[in-house]
Parts: sequence; C-alpha cells; structure tokens
Amino acid sequence: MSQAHPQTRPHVETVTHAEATPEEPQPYTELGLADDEYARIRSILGRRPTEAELAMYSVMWSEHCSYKSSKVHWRHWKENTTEEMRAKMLAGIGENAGVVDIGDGWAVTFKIESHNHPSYVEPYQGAATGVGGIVRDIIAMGARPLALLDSLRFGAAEATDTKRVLPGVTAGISGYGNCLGLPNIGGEVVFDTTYQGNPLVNAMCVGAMRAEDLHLAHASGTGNKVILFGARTGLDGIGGVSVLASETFTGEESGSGRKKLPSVQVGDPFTEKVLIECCLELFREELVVGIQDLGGAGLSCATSELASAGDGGMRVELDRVPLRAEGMTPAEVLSSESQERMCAVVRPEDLDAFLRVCAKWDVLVTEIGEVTDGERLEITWHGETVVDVPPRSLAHEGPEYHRPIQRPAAQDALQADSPDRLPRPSGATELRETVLRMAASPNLCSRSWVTDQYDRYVRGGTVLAQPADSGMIMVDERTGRGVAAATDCNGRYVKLDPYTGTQLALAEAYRNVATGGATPLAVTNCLNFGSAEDPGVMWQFEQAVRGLAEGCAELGIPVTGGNVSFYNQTGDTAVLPTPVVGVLGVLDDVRRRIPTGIGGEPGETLLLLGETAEEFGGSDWADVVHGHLGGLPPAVDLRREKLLAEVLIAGSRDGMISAAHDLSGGGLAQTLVETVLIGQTGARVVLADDQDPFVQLFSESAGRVLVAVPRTEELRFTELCTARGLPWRRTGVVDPESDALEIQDIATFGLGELREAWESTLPGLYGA
Amino acid sequence: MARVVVDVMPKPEILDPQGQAVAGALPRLGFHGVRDVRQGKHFELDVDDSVDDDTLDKIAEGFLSNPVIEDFVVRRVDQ
Amino acid sequence: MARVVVDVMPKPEILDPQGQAVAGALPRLGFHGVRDVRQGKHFELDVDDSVDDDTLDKIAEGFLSNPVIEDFVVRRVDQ
Amino acid sequence: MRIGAVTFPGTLDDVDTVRAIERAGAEAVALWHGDADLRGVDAVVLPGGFSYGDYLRAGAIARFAPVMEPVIEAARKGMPVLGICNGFQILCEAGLLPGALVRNHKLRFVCRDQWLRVESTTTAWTTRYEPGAEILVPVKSGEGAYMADERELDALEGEGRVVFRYVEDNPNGSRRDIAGVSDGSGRIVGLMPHPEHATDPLTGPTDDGLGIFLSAMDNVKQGAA
Ligand SMILES: Nc1ncnc2c1ncn2[C@@H]1O[C@H](COP(=O)(O)OP(=O)(O)O)[C@@H](O)[C@H]1O
Ligand SMILES: [Mg+2]
Repeated sequence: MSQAHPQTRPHVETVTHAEATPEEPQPYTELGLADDEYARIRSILGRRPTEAELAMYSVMWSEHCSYKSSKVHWRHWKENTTEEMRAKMLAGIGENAGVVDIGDGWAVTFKIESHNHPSYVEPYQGAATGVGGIVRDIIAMGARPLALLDSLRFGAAEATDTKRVLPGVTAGISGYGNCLGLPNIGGEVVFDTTYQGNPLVNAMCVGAMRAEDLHLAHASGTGNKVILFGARTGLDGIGGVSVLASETFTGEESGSGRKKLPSVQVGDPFTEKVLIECCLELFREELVVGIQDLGGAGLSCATSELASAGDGGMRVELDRVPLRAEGMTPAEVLSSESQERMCAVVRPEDLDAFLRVCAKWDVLVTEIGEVTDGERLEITWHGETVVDVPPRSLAHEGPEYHRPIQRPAAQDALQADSPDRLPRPSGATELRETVLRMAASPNLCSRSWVTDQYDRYVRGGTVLAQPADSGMIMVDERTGRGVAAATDCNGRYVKLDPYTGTQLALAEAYRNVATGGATPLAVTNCLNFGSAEDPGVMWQFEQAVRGLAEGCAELGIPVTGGNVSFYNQTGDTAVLPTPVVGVLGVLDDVRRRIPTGIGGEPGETLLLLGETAEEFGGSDWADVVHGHLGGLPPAVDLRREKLLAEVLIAGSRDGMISAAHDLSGGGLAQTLVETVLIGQTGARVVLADDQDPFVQLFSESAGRVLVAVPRTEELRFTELCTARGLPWRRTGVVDPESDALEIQDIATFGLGELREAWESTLPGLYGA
Repeated sequence: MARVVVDVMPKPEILDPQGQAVAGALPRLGFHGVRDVRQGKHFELDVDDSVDDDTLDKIAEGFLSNPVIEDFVVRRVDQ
Repeated sequence: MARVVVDVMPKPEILDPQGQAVAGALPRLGFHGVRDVRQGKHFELDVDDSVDDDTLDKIAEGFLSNPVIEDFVVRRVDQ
Repeated sequence: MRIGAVTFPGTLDDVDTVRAIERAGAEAVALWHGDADLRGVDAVVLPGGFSYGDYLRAGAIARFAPVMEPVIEAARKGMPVLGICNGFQILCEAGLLPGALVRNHKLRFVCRDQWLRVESTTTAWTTRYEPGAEILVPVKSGEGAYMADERELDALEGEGRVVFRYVEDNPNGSRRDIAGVSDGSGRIVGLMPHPEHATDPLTGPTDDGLGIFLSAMDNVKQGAA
C-alpha cells in the first residue's frame, strides 16, 4: 500500500513572502472573517497577513475569543459598579477570573464557562475538556482550585438524543473532575425541548489563595523567558484553521486530507492534575512573573494576551514547541487547542529552579521565547519570521459590533398568554396527585442520578453539597472560614421577560447562598443565547445584561467576570435565553452553616419567610401539567431578597435556624417534599385559610424560604423577622416520630411514597 | 452464528492519554524498545448469520465508536 | 520496527457489564440479531525489531492484563 | 506513633488521610511515590485517588512505583498496611491482597454514603469495632466491584478474611457484597469505601471511620509492648 507521507517540514509562508505577494488570495472567508475584518488586518499590518497571522486573527477575532457581538454591552457592568462594590474585588472583568477578598488575608477566585457545542458532538470529551479549561483559568490566577459546579441544559428528558448526551456529559464531568480531585458541590440539570441539538454545559470552578499571591497574566521585564509547559501540541481542536494547511501538503494529504481535522479534543485529567500541583509549587517558590492558560485559540491567545498585558513585546521561536503530530504548520501550532498546557513568563535567574519543579512533577517544559523591549509579537519558525504583529491588535482591538436589536414581535402575544386561564386542580385528591406528579417531573425530581457520579468528598472540606441550595467548602481549616456558591437560571422566566427573568436568576442564586448562611459577595455569569445575528436574540441579550448589572447594583455585589455563548440555535429555533448566574458567598465559620434537611434538632417549627402571590407565568406547574409557557414571570423584589438574606445570615450566626430550603421551581409543595426527604423526617403543615391552597402550594413567587427553627428559638427568631419587616408565617411542625408529610385538610404522603416519586424518574430514563 | 470483531481506536491526530501512560510506564518496568502505544477498544460480537456487513458497519460507526474522535475496523473471524 | 497487537478480554467467567450494556442497547437502537457482546481492550504497539516474543508476552501478561480477571492474545501484524 | 500516607502522582485523598491519622492522634508522615524507604513509620496507608489517572487499570501503574518495594517488604514483615479505594486496587495489583477490582456493574462512578458491616474485628485495622458493627462511610469509585473466583471467595469467607461487607445495597456489583478483605495475617487490609472521609460529622456522614485508624494505633502499641 502506498501512502504519501507529509513532509516533516512543510513549506511555510514568511512575512517577507507576504510582503512580496500582496495580491495573493487568502481563504479568510472560510476562516470566518468578514471582508471588512480582513481589510482591517491588512491596514493594521500595512500588508497582507501571512498564513500564520491570518490564523491568529481569525481565532482571536472569533466570537468566542473577542466577544465582538457582546462587548458593547459591557458598559452596563461598569456603569453599575460603585466604588463600594469594587472595594472587595482584587481582579475583575478582563482577567482570567474574578478575584474577591473574603477576609483574613484570603482571596477567592471563581468563574463559569460554557463548552456547549463540543458537548453535543462528543458528550464525554466535550464536557470533560470544559471542566479542564475552567480549572486552568483558576490556576492562571495563582489559586488552588477548590471545587466545581456544573450547570447543564438538555433537550426533553425522554428524547433519544438526550439519552446519548446526558449520560455522556455527566460521565465526562465525573471522569475529569473526579480524577482532578475536585469536589463537585452544585449545579443544575434542566430539560427543555429547545436545548435539543444545543445542550448547554457550563462548568464553574472556585479556587483560593492568599491575597498576596495573586498572579495576573502579564509578560513584563525585558529578557524574561516565555515557557510552555504541560502536554504536547497536536492537531486536535484546530477546526477551521486546517483549511490553511491544504496548500502546504503534497500527495494524498493535500486537499481533503487535513480539512476534516476534528474540532473536538480529548482530555487527559491525569496530566492536568499533575499540572495543577506543579503550578502550585511554582507559585509557592515564587518562580512565576506571569502566567496564562492555553484554552480557546491556544498559543495565539496565550502569547498575544501575555504580551499585550505586559509592557514590552515578545519573541517566540515556534519550532521549539513540542509537537504530537508530524508536519504541523506554524498556523496549526498557533491555533491548536490541545488541552492541559500553560504558558509562563519567568525571570532568567529562576529558569533552572522552574525546570527543576517541572522535572519533579514529570511535566514537559520548553523555553519558547522571551520578552523584548519592542512593541511587537514576533514569531519565528526555524529562523524565519512568520508573525510580526502588534499584540494588542489581536487580544484587545478586535472588531466590535453593534448588532441590531429588536424586541420580537411575538413577545407581546407571549406575555398576554396568561396562565390564569389554565384549569387548576380542584379538591384534595387532585391536589395530592399534582404534588406527586410535580415531584416526579424531570425538572423537579431528584438529581442523584447525575450528582451521585460526582465526588463531593475529596479534599475533605465540603460542608454542603447536593442536595442543598448552595455548595459550601472550607477555605481555612484553622478558622473554619469558607465559601458558598450556587448557579441558577430559569430560562422560561427569561424568555417571558429577559430583564426580570435574569434578575430572578440572580435573586435565586443569591438566596441559595444566603440559605446556607453565607453572605453573598460577588457574581459571575455565563450568557447562553441563540444567534447574535437575530435582532430578537440580541434584544434578549441586552435586556439580560442590563437586568443583571442593575440587579447587582441593587444588591451591592459586583459582577467579576463571565462568559458568553451565542449561536446556541438550530435553524430558527434558539435555546431558551439562559443567562446562568453564579453567586459566591462567604461564611467566617462553616460550622454555623444551615443544612437543608429538617430533623437535626429535637423540636422544630416550620416558618415560611416571604409572601406568596398568585404567580404562575413560566412556572413548573404550567409546564408539567399544561405544557404552557406564557404570561409574565414572578415579580422580583431585590430589596426584599436582601432583607431575607440578612435575616438568614443573622439566624445562622446566632444559631436560631436548624434547617432551611428556599422556594423556587414547583413552589412550596416541592420545597416541602425535598425538606422531609432530605431530612428523612416527617412534618405536619397547615396552610393559611385566607388563600387558595393551590396557589399556596404551587405559586413560584420569589423571595421565599422555608426555615426550621428549634422551638426554643422560635420567639426570638420571629421577633427578629417582625422587627426587620420581613413577613413570616408559622407553617407547621417537624415530627421526628412520623414518617409522613401531612398537609392538613389536603393530603398525607408517606415518605416512602414521596421518595419513590422523587427518585425514580432519572433512573427510569437513563438506567437504574 | 458468526463471530465479529470490532476494534475501535483513537484517530491518529487525537490524543491518547491511556496509550501514552502505558508507553511511559514500560521503561520504568524495565521493558525497552517499545516506541509507541495506542489503546483502543476491542469488541467481540456473536451475531446471527442474517446480520450483514452493512449492518455491522452501522453498529460500529454509529454506536461502538464516535467518528469524531475514533476510527474502527470490523472483521469477521473464524471461531 | 514491528507492529504488535495485544487484545485483552475479560475472562469468560467474569462479568462483563460493558459488553452487556452494549448488547442490551442494540435492540433498542433497532439492531437485532446480536446475541452476545464482550468488550475488552485493544493495544497497538510499535516495537523495535530487537523486542522478542517472550518479552511481548511478559508485557502483555504482567502489565497490559491482570491474569485474575483477563485473558490476552498477542500477535505481530504486517504494517 | 507514626503512620505514613503515600502520595503517588494522581493520589487525591492523601490530605484527607493525613487529617484522619492526625484526628486519631497519631503523627502523619507524608511518603512520596519515589521514596526508597518508609522513614521509620509504624504503619502505612495507601490513600485513594486516581494514581497515574487509573489509565490501563486502576492501580496497575502505581504498583510498580519505587515506594512499593519497601511497602511490600514491610508488609511481609508484619507492618500494618491499609489500602483505601485506589490503595486497595494497588494492593490487589501488587498481589498483596487476592482478587481484583473491576468497573462498577452499572458502569458509572458512584459517590454516596454507604452502610458497611464490619465482618472481622481481628485485623490490625478493625479491633476497635464490635463484631458485626454497622458503620456509615462514603464510597466513591468507578472501579470498585470486587472479583475473585469462587474458590478464592470460599477460601476468604472460610478464613474470616472478608473484613467489610456492603449492607442494604451493593453499590458496584462486588461478589458476595465484599467491600474489603485482608491478607492471611490480618495485617494488610484493603477496602473500597473511605473511612478517612468519615472522621468528622461536619464534612462526612459520621465519624464511624475513625476506629480504623485507632485500631492500627492500638495494634502497633501492643506490638511494641
Ligand atoms: N449538574 C449538577 N451538578 C452538581 N450538582 C447539581 C447538579 N444539578 C443539581 N445539582 C444539585 O442538586 C441539588 C438540587 O438542585 P436544584 O433543585 O436545581 O436546586 P435549587 O432549586 O435549590 O437551585 C442542588 O444541591 C444542586 O446544587
Ligand atoms: Mg434552592
């Protein structure tokens, strides 16, 4: 069999050659660049780009890396961040991840990022490498990664493709995250038909460091060395850039051969685990001036961002990069998204020590260049210059679009289609059936099928994890200081009203953090939307950003970073607008956390904090029972959320609350079901006699939490609520002797019956 | 009844961490001269004679492997 | 340089949940007539010509497989 | 009293093991996979995790690490050795314990709180428990199904070497619900569940796991006396 072998050193195009051949046509359209973008590159360079430069601009100016459709909306963050909010922020938007001061000299960094499309194409590896990527972002801040969360969206639960995607995604997160030794402390699993073909996989990582150890991605200091370490660079994840290779190969490889390079990568969690430990030791030994992870856009991104954040230029000898494949071109090396790599800037006198640490951890390390006193990023390939560009033009001066924005014509009709007309259960029997049916519905049932695949114990610092409103981990073992985190978003609410819906996502994540007893501190977000070229989608987007920014201002907590994913759309069908909000909170002593399950104290009273109005727009009841989406989402009152949080935090500090669980999807009924099941303890509940029981049980009014207080604390706690002006109502008692949930005059449910309803759904769909 | 073997391997340009781990460990165990190792999956299927090659290809391509990252080979073997 | 293939399979008396899962899923995907599936590992090694069969057996038995639960077959193939 | 905890590349539960040893009141000694000796410890724990990524088979690569030579030698001379999860897998791969651990029957990693029955209270690691005691500790593994042939299983049962058994629900398809076994001397014990994660009710389901570490301390003290 004769097989053409690629040349080991393919022809490469130098800057000199590009200068000499200004008219040569270039495949910029195939690389996703518009005519005017290509023209701009030519004007920046004063000549046509080389293949390698074209590859760099095309990836760096892609939607994914440049945020070209969303950047103009960032002003909302800025305009809504006060000095006071900024005060606790050690690093914010623009860095790899936001960093906040949590007291006692500790800084915590956290960020959420999407890996949606790869997870559809290859669920296991797509999700796994999504985890790998976000963890490297956290390391690049100089922090030790502490915990993971994952926010997931899938098509209809029973759809055939969901049965492929969900188990694969879950196994990928489990396989990678568990192998890294990071406890998974929370997240979401949500089903909706709009996510069919466009699942969302958003991974969040939280890390901690001493405040003085913060490492920002800077390449300062002429003569400092640029070091690449971690895995070898291969042809995986090159995607579109492989069109550039077609002309440089002979024989069979030319033309079609290289075009089908997979844009999916395979993760190597073991290499990443070792890389984490290696980086932490490098930080401890103070051997790093600047550091950057290699994620999207690979070396193109790392070198241009490091260089443009520093005060000089950078020279890189690209042929030194250790490769995994033969015959790679400079364009391919620069664009490869091979995983588990980092890039560091190191003082020459520290180089030996740096290499020694890498050797200890058996991490491959290569000096690939140095910081110069010029202003250019210059990349050579076997001695010839293939890239010579101003680094800021790649990293920070990409195109910015003011995409057309138009409130969809159908929005009015959608909002007018109120759920009030839907038939409601009448009588005790129908209410009883509805409680069980809701508890078993895919969006409300137990997530154990997913979360039991995640290690929540490793590192021994987890004090709250699923099932809980927020995850909580210890940061300082000596003092017990810890952080809590939650992610939330109800895309149905956002669809009905993007501004309010996004504030509801913020309110829920904020409330979930406070329900554990932690003080909310800062916000990250992952904005998953349809096509940026659809004016209706851009309207949703703009409303969402404004809603989040203004909501954060009202709560007094800053947005420290985030991520945008557009084009989650098949044909004309966009996903539900899904701005996932992550909130981080702090607790000075995690021993005072509030658990989710009742029954921890001998005698407990159940109190419902907040007020219940008749609010069913976008509710789980309308969705499960009627397949209906219309009307307006619940009202949001952030001042009330803040008050509620203050009361919960005070209750936790003074030991007045023995358990708490917030009310969200499915309303009070769902919260009661979960509270008794998690606590494995029965309860007797009495509804108010001045409001329709159906409304009391299933309305999704925001700003509500069910708390259990020891009988001895009841008076003190209710007086506190009254004094602060927080509405509360005595709703029932915990009954440790009983194994039933009794809702007086309506129904009694055995815990076994509830457990069966709540726990059987996902195993029934995806395997017992 | 026929015995069919399907071998599924990571595509050449795709990272194969398992194979690399094996290759890296061999010299430490005192085995030298192994230049490269790739690890994949090996399936042995017992199929009715009615199952044709086309169906086997579909099973291998659509289910036993993910063509985005893996190649496969199907062969019938004598028992 | 020689290409060596090592196939490692669960022993017949050992439960093979992976193979069973595949066998169980095929009818649901509309593929009928597959009576049994077993899943193992497939290794491809590139070895120097100096590496003899005895060494290959040692690698396969002492490292690539666990004799408590697995059987293996080593074969040299033409490239 | 010094108890060693070995870190291989990819070991994850070493910090927790060290914490558990210290909670039990012993001095924890960190051992590294490349170490040539055991730094004078009285007992040694191989903690859980994914040594070498668990690539190939769990424990298959780690068992060849340099530190395993002194571990094996010390074990042969009677030093108490405990393998937890990945450590158990390494001990089986190294031939210090019989049998093997394979993929969970449901093919999924499982992390949950699990009831175990202590079947043998005569090993170096279980004397603190009442015979038949039931304890609640986390199990978290993907390749945790214990396998051995029938003859071996019968022998283990006959010699009282099944140390822990899953009760209520077998999480991984282990033969005869076996969660942990010992060698013939009762000084080498391996188990899949994680007693080190059940040493403080704040961060684990219970503190039922502490008895494992306390047992080893009693045992070493008696040996010295
Ligand atoms: N994909 C996931 N990964 C990790 N934990 C999850 C995931 N999905 C849900 N959880 C956890 O399961 C529990 C129940 O989830 P959910 O009902 O969505 O919580 P809530 O309504 O309070 O936000 C929470 O502890 C949540 O963090
Ligand atoms: Mg909640």
